[in-house]
Amino acid sequence: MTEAWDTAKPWISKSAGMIEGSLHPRVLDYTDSFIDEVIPNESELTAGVTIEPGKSYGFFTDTTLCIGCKACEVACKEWNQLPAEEQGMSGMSYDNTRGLSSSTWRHVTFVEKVDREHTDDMQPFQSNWLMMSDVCKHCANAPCLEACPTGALFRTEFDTVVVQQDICNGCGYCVPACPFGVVDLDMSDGKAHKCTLCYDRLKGGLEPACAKSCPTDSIQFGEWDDLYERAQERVEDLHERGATNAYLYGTPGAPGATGGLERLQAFFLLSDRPEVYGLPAAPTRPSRRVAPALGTGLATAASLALAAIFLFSGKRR
Amino acid sequence: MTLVNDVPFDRRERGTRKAERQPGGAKDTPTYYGHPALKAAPWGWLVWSYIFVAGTAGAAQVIGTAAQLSGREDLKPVRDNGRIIGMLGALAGAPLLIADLHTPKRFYNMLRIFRSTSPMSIGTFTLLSFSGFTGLTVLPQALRRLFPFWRGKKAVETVADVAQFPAAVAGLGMTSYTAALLSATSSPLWAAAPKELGGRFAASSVASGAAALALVEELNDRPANARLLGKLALVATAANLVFSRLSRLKYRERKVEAAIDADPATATAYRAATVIGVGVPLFCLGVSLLSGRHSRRLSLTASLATLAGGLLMRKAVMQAGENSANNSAISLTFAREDGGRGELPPGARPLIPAEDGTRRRRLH
Amino acid sequence: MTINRRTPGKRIASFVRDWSLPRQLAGEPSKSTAAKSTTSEKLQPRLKLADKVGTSICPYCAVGCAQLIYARNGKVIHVEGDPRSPVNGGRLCPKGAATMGLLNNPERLTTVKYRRPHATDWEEVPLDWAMERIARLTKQTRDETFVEKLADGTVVNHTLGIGVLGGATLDNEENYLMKKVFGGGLGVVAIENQARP
Amino acid sequence: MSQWDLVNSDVILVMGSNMAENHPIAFRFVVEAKQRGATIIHVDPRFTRTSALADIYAPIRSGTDIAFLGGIVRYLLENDLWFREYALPYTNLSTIIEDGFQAPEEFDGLFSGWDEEKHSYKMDSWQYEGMVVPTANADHSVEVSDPEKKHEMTKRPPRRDETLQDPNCVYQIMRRRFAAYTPEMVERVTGCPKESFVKIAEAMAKNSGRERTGAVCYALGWTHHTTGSQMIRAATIMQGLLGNMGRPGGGVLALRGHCSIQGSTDIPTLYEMLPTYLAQPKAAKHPTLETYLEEETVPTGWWTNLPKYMVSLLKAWYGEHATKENEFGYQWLPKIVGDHSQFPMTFAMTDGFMRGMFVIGQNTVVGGMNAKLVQKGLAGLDWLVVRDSHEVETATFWKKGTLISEGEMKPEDIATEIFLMPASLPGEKAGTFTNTQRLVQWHDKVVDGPGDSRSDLSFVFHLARRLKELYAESTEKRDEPIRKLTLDYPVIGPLEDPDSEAVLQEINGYTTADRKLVSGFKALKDDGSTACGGWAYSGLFPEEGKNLTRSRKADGPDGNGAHHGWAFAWPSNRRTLYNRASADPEGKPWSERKKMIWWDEAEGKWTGLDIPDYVEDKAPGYRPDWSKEQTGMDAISGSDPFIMMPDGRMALFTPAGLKDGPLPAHYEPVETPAKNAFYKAQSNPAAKRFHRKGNALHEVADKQYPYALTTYRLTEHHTAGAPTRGVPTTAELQPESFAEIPPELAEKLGVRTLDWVVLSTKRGEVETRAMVTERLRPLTIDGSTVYEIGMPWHFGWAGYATGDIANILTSIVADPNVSMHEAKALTCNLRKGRLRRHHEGVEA
Repeated sequence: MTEAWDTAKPWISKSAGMIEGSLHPRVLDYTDSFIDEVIPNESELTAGVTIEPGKSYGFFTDTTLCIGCKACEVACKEWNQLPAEEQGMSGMSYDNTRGLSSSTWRHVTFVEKVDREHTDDMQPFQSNWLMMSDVCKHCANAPCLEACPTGALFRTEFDTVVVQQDICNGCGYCVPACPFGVVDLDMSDGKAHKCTLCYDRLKGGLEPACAKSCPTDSIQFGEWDDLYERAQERVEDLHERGATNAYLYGTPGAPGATGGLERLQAFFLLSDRPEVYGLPAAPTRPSRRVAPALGTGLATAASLALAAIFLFSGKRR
Repeated sequence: MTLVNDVPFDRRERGTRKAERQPGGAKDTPTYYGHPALKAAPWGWLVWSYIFVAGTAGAAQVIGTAAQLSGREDLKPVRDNGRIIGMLGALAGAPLLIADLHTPKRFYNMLRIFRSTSPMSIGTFTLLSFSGFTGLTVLPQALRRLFPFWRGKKAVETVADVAQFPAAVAGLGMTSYTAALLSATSSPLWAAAPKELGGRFAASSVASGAAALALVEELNDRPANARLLGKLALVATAANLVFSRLSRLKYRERKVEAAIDADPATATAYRAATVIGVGVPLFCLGVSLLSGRHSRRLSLTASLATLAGGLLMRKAVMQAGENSANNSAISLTFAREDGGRGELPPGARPLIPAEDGTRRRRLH
Repeated sequence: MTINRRTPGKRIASFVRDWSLPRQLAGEPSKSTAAKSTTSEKLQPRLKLADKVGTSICPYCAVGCAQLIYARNGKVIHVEGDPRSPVNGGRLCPKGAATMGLLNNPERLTTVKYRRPHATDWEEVPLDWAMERIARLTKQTRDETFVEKLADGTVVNHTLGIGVLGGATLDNEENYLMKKVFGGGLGVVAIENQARP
Repeated sequence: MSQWDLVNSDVILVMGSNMAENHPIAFRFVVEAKQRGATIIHVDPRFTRTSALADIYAPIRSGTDIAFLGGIVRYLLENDLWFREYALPYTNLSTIIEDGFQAPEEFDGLFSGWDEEKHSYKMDSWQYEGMVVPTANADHSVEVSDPEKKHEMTKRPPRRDETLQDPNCVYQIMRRRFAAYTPEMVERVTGCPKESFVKIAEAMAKNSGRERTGAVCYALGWTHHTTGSQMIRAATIMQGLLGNMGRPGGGVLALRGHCSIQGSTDIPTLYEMLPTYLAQPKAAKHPTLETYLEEETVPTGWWTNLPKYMVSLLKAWYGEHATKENEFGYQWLPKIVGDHSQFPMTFAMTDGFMRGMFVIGQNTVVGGMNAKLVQKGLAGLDWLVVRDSHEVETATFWKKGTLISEGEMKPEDIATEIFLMPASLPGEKAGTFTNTQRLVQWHDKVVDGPGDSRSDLSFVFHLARRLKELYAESTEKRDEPIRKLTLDYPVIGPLEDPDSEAVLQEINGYTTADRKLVSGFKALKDDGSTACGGWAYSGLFPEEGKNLTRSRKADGPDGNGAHHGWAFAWPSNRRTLYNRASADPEGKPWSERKKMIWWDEAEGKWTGLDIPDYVEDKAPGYRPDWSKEQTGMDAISGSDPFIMMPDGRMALFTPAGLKDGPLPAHYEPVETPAKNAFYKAQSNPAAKRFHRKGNALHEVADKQYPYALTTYRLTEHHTAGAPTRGVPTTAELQPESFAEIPPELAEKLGVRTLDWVVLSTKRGEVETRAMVTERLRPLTIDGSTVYEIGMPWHFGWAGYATGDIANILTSIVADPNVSMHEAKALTCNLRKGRLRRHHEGVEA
């Protein structure tokens, strides 16, 4: 029995029986087929988490559990009613949605690295065909938020980063600011869009749609500290089992949380170089480059201004 | 876009082309089938022309202030023209920016908040104050033209002269905040050399400002002033050259040069900007300086070349920046632990020698 | 949730209401609360609008995931996994997660389409007319092809002229009635479904 | 076994299935088992998303699963790794078989009793010594010269040799049968490296015994073969030897494809069965009810109750018109005269016998074998009624079909009168589905369907009502069935939807006198006093208003984990079948870790974590008193868990019930790139072949069609794909049809990913995109290289994600037992380029 797994479902008790109850005790409060309204705090049943404003929430995406089924992509689009794009087959293994965009807020990457001679002693969990569900990182020092001149991008009471559709005027500055190429401008409605970590669902006590739908709980939602602790235990457990290449991406001090970003609210457990998944290994926080650029610029302009004053100070010819 | 289950369904042509890894970056950095790892800024000609106009207007106002400080009567027209060019720049700037918004109806939201981390937020308030104070400085000329018989001239004059200084300070900002705006993004080429980009935009702006004023002076047959402004333009252009060379070195070090060289259009624009914007003026001003004689033709060509080069440089830098974002080989190398310089810090995950993730590998 | 405010008056009012500068000056952080708009404040998931929530089973594979269907004024507004089911515990695969897209798909058939023999296109016909026509065709074909006894006298009471395909995605009640009506009632033997494609 | 019971498995063999892709939510239990230390094995021709999560992946050539599983059985027997304490008492390992029995290894690939012209086996030499073992299987009768000897089983137990020395005992027969299946031979035939095979056999053996159990998950990868039934048999033999049946975390889980395909097999819209596994009367064998009951009833084991179930069914269908005098209306049931499965139906259509057809909730043009022939058949019909939620290919074959696009036919030539009727989906109609673990789950009606769409229950009900009106005045004897049929279901609401709960109550059964619902099939009688539409489902509606299929009371953390409160699993809400085997012969659990049910001495009854699948109060020590005749359950001893079998034991060697042999034997697929390495017989001699125009088969190792082809499904689309190809969010995930090609073959043909390629067989040609992938590897078979190509079969011309229909390539050939086709293993040719038909210029 691995520790890492229990904390994922804290209510698991060691009952007798074939499967230690994978269901929350509150399931016994709703036994009618027609229920009268949304189950209050449904997130307790689906993720073992009670959502309260003021706490810091995020995703832990354990790619070693990912079976590349894309339920997260579909659940996100169905909840947020995002359009599908008819782009035809991509030739990028089973990934035909190609990347995050204004209408694709969850995207599963597929990388085939099949080691034909060693498929009968593969390392535990995912191997040979790397699948990862990519999403907005909801960075602690979010570059998109820092760049946004209208305040449309803001940090919510759940410590997540959201584009407020009633404020955004489509200036597009967040798009180049994002070090992960996540946020995108939708040319048809003129606004920036990205994953909101289901801000409206969190307000209703509901677990984000992708985390709830994920069949193997590769996407886990919860309070950041719990997720981080669970993730560290998971990495140790994987190393013990022989998956020595497993590491965290986006936690303090790890790849992905470098250059002043501090930490990513949505962090990952990867088993290969970040670039293989299309992720930067050491992204930086763009707002650190404001001072050097502006400073040098002003200094140059000022010194040239002095030169002008000097040139103009001579007597009239 | 057709609507399917009242969800817009983007029927883009079903182009099934295979993503290819683009040239550039470090050979041993894998990419995800060559698919872009960043998103390029959705900006076009409206933005790079705004950057040029803002820079020139800001510089013109600064040079005008320098002229006012010198107290020389012969430089009064330089001050007045500086103010006019500044005003024209300010008047052109706002519409250019608003037109670039994708939801222009909400342009006023730019004034909703101030964020010190956002050069665009800083820029908005810089442009606002610059336009305001420049407006005050041109007030006397405007009143003189509109109400010739108006008597209270003296008071307005002093207001204009007082407003001159904050206008100049804002003018300094106008020359450089746009560089900060580009550097404070993740597009590798813009982020590779923030200081150099700042210096380059500032120098180029002052050169353009001086060139514009010199042009006006030359056309109004005041060669002396034109010559003096030419000297200033020369100094500024020299600074521009220095900063361009420095940024080129930084681009090579961070392996982002392919963003310029790989795409023929960008490469030619970039080279042309240097030749026209820096080469021609240096030559013309240099010759006229050494020969001691002032040649009207040389001065005009220098001014026009500086202006054209300045505009072209902004276009080339913007385009190169977007290329660097769309090229995952560049962007993922740039964002490596070693910044693409080639030495990984100890303990960093080993780079797996593989093209785009299709080759077999045995993880140790 | 795009808000379109047409009148300038409304625009100014909401701008002033959500203006962050004064809140910034009053000390609120510009990254979070100062930037928050009233719309964001009042945001709620659309499931709260549901006036009817029923339990259903995913129409796709045989794992049998339970789904909660939220409806409002007789229209499905969302379909999600049912957290109470021991099979899926609120989870759904990509097909199941797209059940709302399936139910609300404008490509859904809504009228009976009829193709005359040798025609090159569909016609739309009323349901009642179609049902009557199908009943008569069934009776006619049955009467013409019904066999009570084989040549050697063995009683068969069946017809080989009608075939029925279908039902691995149909309810047990539907399959039961089809076997009972077509088999037990009309004597059809060629009744098959995808259990044996 | 329940899907969630997989969590208790110590090893899970996923074979003949791509579980992570086609049953993702069930796969979560496999992943959870892995968290707890289980070994996950995946054996498949392709490295798929299931293999990515497995511990051991082994490639095999499609169609050679029996060679692989036979190899494991031999490995267990030769190295004595099987669970003796379990297999000896609970299986027929020690039973003595008739002396004249011969197996393929001695008989050129045939079992004894082969009759060439009749193309079938006489089964006399397969029986237990001195008696005939009747079969409980609906569509099978024992082809023996003296069927009466089945009553021998009520006189004495079969002769057994517990020491397993007797050459005619099942143990020795099996050792001889699988002697040739050495690891080297497995590698030669399947292409799977010897070391991988041994590693898998070791993993299965290691996780067996008192303390550990293993499960097998399979799907169409095993059923879609001409030797499909025998593949599954081979797996059950392995599980029997390992002692996994009926235990927590053990057993064989069939992963079925459609939401209620288990339901449509139990309450079958199938030709050879009446609801819940009663045989459809046969013209030749069952002229009267009396002969039917005599022929079909098995003297020993649970099936002795068959008469109660048959009479109750007739009472349910014909109500008061079914009386003792008219054999309860037995003659109104149509009798079958042979194989009326879908393939003969396709031929009946092309030959013009079939005049009208209903296609309800099935897209046979994409899903049916030999799609071009199916379309030709549909074109030959007088009238066709298609009911679906979308405009599926089956409804538009005449406008956009293959025959039209290939120019063979024009819409004007097709005379079929076609009705395309909108059908409601779950959420728009109330009713039950039966899922892959026999769980009958209710789904509510929340909204009305759009426009004129109705449920299929409403369609059939209203059609029946109209037909009753049309036949009301008829006095013909032939019209009595439709007039006498009971159809008294109340209707609800303006749309007059028939009340599906009323239909469910009829399935549950009631006493005819006062129409009171019965509590279970134990209450059914054969004197006409009870009526029951489906005996195995009885008990799901025990009282008025108590619809157990609608109960949503799962177990919380402190429950016993079987979730008896969630819906109803037939029979009698039991979650694991034959769970008597989870206790040792004395009735004690095999171990604390693997306990499920046990004998409670004090209470004098079986108890435990699941509802016991046994006679409640029959003590483990009970032994039949063979001094007198023992029928039904009396003949089953206290330590015989398999109560549905005549001798109460698991049939490793099955004397009847299968038409192609009592033990599995490896036969090549009908279309194979390789010769049969074991014996002269190439493919399954008893397989059904249909030599018809348009259904030509390839030669063995046909040079023109050198590549092995397998068809399969993807996560993102569902079977014939119409619904998921029409929904944008799933269509964009897999937008075009493709064929997966190993890089070595692609290099030879100069094909790169995304190029257009054409696959061809004697039935037809399809063009599709190439996906060159290392997940497929060339296999060395018998020294020569065989390339395996894969193609998903979801695609058609409707919806957003379109492509050619893969089933244009497949042939109509069928497994002898259940007429299942062979879409998983055939041969084809592959070339670069496109087909001329759709496109003016042909792209190189």
